[in-house]
Amino acid sequence: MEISYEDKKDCKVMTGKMALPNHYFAGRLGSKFIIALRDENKILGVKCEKCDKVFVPPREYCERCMSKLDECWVELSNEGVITNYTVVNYNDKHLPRRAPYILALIKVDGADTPFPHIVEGIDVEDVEVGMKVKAVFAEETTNTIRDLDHFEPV
Amino acid sequence: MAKKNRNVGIIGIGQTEYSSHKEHQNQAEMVNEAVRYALEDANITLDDIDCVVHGNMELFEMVFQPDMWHSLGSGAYGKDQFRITTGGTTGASLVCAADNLVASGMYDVVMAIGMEKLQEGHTTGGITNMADPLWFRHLQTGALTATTATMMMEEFGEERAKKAAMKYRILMDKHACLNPRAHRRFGLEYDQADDLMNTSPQLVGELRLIHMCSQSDGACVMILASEKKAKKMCKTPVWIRDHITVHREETFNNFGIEMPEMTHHYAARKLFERNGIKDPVEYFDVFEMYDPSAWWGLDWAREFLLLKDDEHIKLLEDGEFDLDGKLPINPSGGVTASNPIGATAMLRPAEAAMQLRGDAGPQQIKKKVKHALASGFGGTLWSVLMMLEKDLDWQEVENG
Amino acid sequence: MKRVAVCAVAQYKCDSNIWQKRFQGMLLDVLEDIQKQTGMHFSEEGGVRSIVSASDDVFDARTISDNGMTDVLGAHYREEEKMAQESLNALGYAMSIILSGHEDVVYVAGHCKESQGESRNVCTNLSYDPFYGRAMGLDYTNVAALQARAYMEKSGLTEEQMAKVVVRARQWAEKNPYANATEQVELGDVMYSPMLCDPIRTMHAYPVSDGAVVMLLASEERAHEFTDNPVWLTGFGSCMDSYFLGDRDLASNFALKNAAERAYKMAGVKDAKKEIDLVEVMDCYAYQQPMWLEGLGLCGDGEGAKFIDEEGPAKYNVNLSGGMLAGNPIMTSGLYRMAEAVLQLKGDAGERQAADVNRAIAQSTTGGAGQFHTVVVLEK
Amino acid sequence: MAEYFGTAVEDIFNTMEERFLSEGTLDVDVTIGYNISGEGGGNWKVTIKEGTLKVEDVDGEVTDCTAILNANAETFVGVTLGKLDAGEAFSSGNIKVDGDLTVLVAVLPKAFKPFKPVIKASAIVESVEERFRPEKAEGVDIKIGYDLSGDGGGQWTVVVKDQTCTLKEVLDDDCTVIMRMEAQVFVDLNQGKLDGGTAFSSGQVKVDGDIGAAGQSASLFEKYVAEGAAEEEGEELISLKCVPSINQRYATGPTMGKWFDGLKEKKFFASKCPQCGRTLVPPREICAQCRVRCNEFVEIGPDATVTLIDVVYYASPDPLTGKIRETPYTALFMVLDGVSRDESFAHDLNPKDIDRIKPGMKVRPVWAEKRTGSYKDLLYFEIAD
Repeated sequence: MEISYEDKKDCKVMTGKMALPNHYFAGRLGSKFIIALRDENKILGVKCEKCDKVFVPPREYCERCMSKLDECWVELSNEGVITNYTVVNYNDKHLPRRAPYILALIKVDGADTPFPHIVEGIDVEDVEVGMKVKAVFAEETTNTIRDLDHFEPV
Repeated sequence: MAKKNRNVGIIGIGQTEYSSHKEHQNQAEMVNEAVRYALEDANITLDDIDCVVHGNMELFEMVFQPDMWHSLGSGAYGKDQFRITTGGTTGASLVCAADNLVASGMYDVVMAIGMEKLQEGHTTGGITNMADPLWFRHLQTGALTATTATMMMEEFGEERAKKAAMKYRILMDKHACLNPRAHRRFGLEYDQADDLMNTSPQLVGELRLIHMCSQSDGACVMILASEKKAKKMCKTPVWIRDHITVHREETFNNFGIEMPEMTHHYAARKLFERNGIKDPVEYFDVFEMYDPSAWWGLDWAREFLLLKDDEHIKLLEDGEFDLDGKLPINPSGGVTASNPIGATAMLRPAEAAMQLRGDAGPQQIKKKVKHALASGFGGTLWSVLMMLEKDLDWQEVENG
Repeated sequence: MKRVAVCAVAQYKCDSNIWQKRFQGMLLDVLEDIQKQTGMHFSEEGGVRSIVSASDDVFDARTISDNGMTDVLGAHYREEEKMAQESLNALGYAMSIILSGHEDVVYVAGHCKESQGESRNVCTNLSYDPFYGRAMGLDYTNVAALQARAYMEKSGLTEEQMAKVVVRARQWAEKNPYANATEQVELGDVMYSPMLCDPIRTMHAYPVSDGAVVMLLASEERAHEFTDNPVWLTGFGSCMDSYFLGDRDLASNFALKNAAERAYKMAGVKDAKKEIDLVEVMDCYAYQQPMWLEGLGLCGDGEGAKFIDEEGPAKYNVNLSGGMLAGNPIMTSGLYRMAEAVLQLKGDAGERQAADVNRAIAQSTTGGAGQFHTVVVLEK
Repeated sequence: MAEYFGTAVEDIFNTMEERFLSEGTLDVDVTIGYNISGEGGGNWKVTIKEGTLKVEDVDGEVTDCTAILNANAETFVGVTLGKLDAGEAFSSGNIKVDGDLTVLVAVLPKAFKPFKPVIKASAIVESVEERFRPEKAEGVDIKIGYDLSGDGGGQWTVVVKDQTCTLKEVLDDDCTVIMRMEAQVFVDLNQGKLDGGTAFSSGQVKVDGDIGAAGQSASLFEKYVAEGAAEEEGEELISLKCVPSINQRYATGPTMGKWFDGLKEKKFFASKCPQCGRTLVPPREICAQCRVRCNEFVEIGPDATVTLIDVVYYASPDPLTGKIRETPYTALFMVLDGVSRDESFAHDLNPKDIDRIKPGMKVRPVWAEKRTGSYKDLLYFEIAD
């Protein structure tokens, strides 16, 4: 920690940080989803028969009806449509790209729920809701949803 | 306080197994497991729940507002929700909160969820982070300190104190070995005491690894309902009679020459006074205590039970804290066995309630259990103390 | 149901960089203010024995953030619980402590210093799961932008209408001694301010803020000991929506509608449009003001944009404090909303005082794009 | 005992009971004979009946069974482990079956979990040189002793020096650290079946010497993977390691600001409660007990009397840096000269005094050469003699 003095009597600001190690687990279900992205370039969802909905990312239980979904896998298309988007114009260390980039909600064919992902391959000005996109998979794995690197226009 | 707007009963309890690792589940899935068990236990569905109270420590898993993500498993979708955290006491605070929320009449059925997945963070680092960053954070090592061990050795002699702490530890392990959900079950025998006293690795001074609580993953869920609903929904509701929460100042500046009254003692004194309990060892049939280490567990038994001098050590030596003793302590195996921190203080009333219901499993106390005491510990020696009853038959005390 | 009294409120003046104060110091100032106003004390007989604090471990960079507050809160040998959520929820919990008969007098204290951490977006990114959300860089800003687009699509909300919301917020903020952003702006300043996260512009977003609020609550029987002008807390409700953005209809106001409905039911409000006189909403971004007003039932579904042009915010005395757009810390916004509503009902709002205010509501939200909402009803 | 592919014939029969899947055989009633020839061979009779299992080691050739399998030991082990092709073994006549062949095909897969080779402690220790990671051993100079008792045990010394690793089949006297345990405990630890902390705290593992070195040694070697084990594990569970770090601007406020100004001048300032008169150190805005603001400062110390001593052996991360602390270090609780009552103050002890320090001793502060007004200005306390 170092000190920066400012002009109020006796008051100072100590610059420092808060850092602690973490080790997160995707769980059995999340692992299957990520491994499918990584090794087979496939997007998997789970279907709740009771709610008649295909969810992605997958979840073990339906939060609304508590049906068990972990064996109700559905293979989804690698193509889909942009249902919503924003152009991120600020930079920060948690962001996966330098600004400006497109963060969109993408509903892949076969799914009922869109999920957030990056769209590349077009000018940020040209993105539109309804645009058809396809998945481009990452060459190097991060063991997260970023094993699907981004979507680009079909 | 004793003067409640309406009575509140515990109608459902759900717990995951506690273990050092749950790689197969993410946080929300782990929460969901305990939620499902609790709903099953209460024989109700999510539709019956009005409100969810969630708690764990953000910086253990380093998740900001984790209830948002955990809502995938917590059943909070579409419901009222609160999130309360108070360090180690979190689990107990959640039960107190659920009790208040039901007693107030604002909600009829409230589900309290305590969870921690300590494997996903660094427990001691996370606890160290409670200290003031300007001073003491550089020095503190989580909850590890041998000050109590040192003071007990001074008071009772090194040998008796060390033996007593180890006897307490082995007793806890014996209880844990009965509890199918407990995390650490070593199968320790009393004849190992001398060996363990000298060979278990030292963490801090005479606080050895064997004395210290575990770091566990797990979730605990309790469902509380108003008297009317509890009686309708549940055959054996357990009643929350009263609870008290006592915090103390931030710094550990009490390791001088004279010790001030401990929060545990203060909490017990106030709670028993306003409920007319003269002799807690006589009155209670089980005490589930938040005992972060064998040293603290034994020392705190004296504080919570308002005992004097070496009465607590004698009770231990005489086997009175055993399952068939006068006041069994921690049939669950306690915190040295299982410690998912945000849930740990809820495991106490959860086990106590199961003991009162008589369905605690292999660790069930054989004699009749009618009155139970449960404690939580957190922060800089904060204390929560709770009284649970099998029957709704206690007498209100004047000026309660 | 019995009534709970709000006896007094005290606020710290918000600023984007209160570097000279620790959060303990900010809180101590407002606590002394409330003690002066009410004569509140901590003796075991008749004093405060129960405290509900509201703060967040990530923003405070401190495990058990309330532990750092115990001394200034007066919590030594007292009961204290921390609402680790947006601060308005602390009100709901404090209300239950009193209604349950557990305690008669409770005070609620909230603090947050957004300026302490390097970036609030880094903090809110941590609210997402590591594999799907965090990895995508989701934070409360870019997720709100997705909701903004969905809501603009649904209601037809325009750039000009959003600018109007911001201009009006600054006008009221100037009259509020506790507000942060008081610089006056014109429509053009807002409409041509740089794009932050399309469609959210920099001036649509609330400024980084530090602050602290304290309020004293008491049972109906004991309120008179602290004030002869109490305000009554008569309704509380909250609701959780889905976590995954794709599971939600981002423009639907699902959580807020439920929270409002529950709060109204508890308070016996049958027709919010007719019975509410004053509203404080937590509008972190300009689009949220019309959207939340819609969720509170003050205009029809999808009519929030039109409501701005019809001077709805003026009619319902919306955010006379300047609102969140004038700058409050994210975890403490609800208490600032509540504080303004209380001052207005008490008739103590100074230059901002609205006429004939009998029933007010305060609203707050937590989670990305309003995943969770809380609503409180207050009466004179 | 003869081993093939690291496994003895006996191992396969001895593990049948634990591999038995009772629920798969509820409608089964068979007896299978095994005549295994060659070194390490023998004769066994396995009876599976309505969910129960009986394995008998018999003298002489087995006869009179539903099916009898005849093979030499190497073929039998190889096929069981999947190292040799079963079809080929049958067709080449290396395995012969008398009686009902379908019993073997239909019953065995549902009656038993697949056999996994028994891992021996010696195999783990002996692979240590292959598993060594020189890049992690820069500047490391340690000798790790293993004293493994019981079946498959032995004594070894692993010497790590100059980024090389050598294994000796003796236990040296001058080991940095010696770990003593049952051979099976060692295997379980290496297989991840037993949690290290659990094994230490329950006394299953005893450590002589430098515990820190024992912890450090883990990072010097790749994890032991039994031959063929990786494929058999099957399930991959995804995880993500990270160190979230957020830069902070911690305000001191005027009270702690005053404290740090004092440190720069080698002085301790306490705030004094106007009501109870106690001195608070480090100073605080308010006396928590009296709930009044403390605006007065008094100078106290700099010497102190020790009240309690915590020697910390457990290494944990410092959240202010994210780095693991060096141990042991000593936290002293002490009463500074001139405090009003007995409010203790805590700080580090000079490591050189760790063996001598006792409660009641006088200590004095040791200051940093260059003081900037932070906790680093005060290095530690040391015994004042």
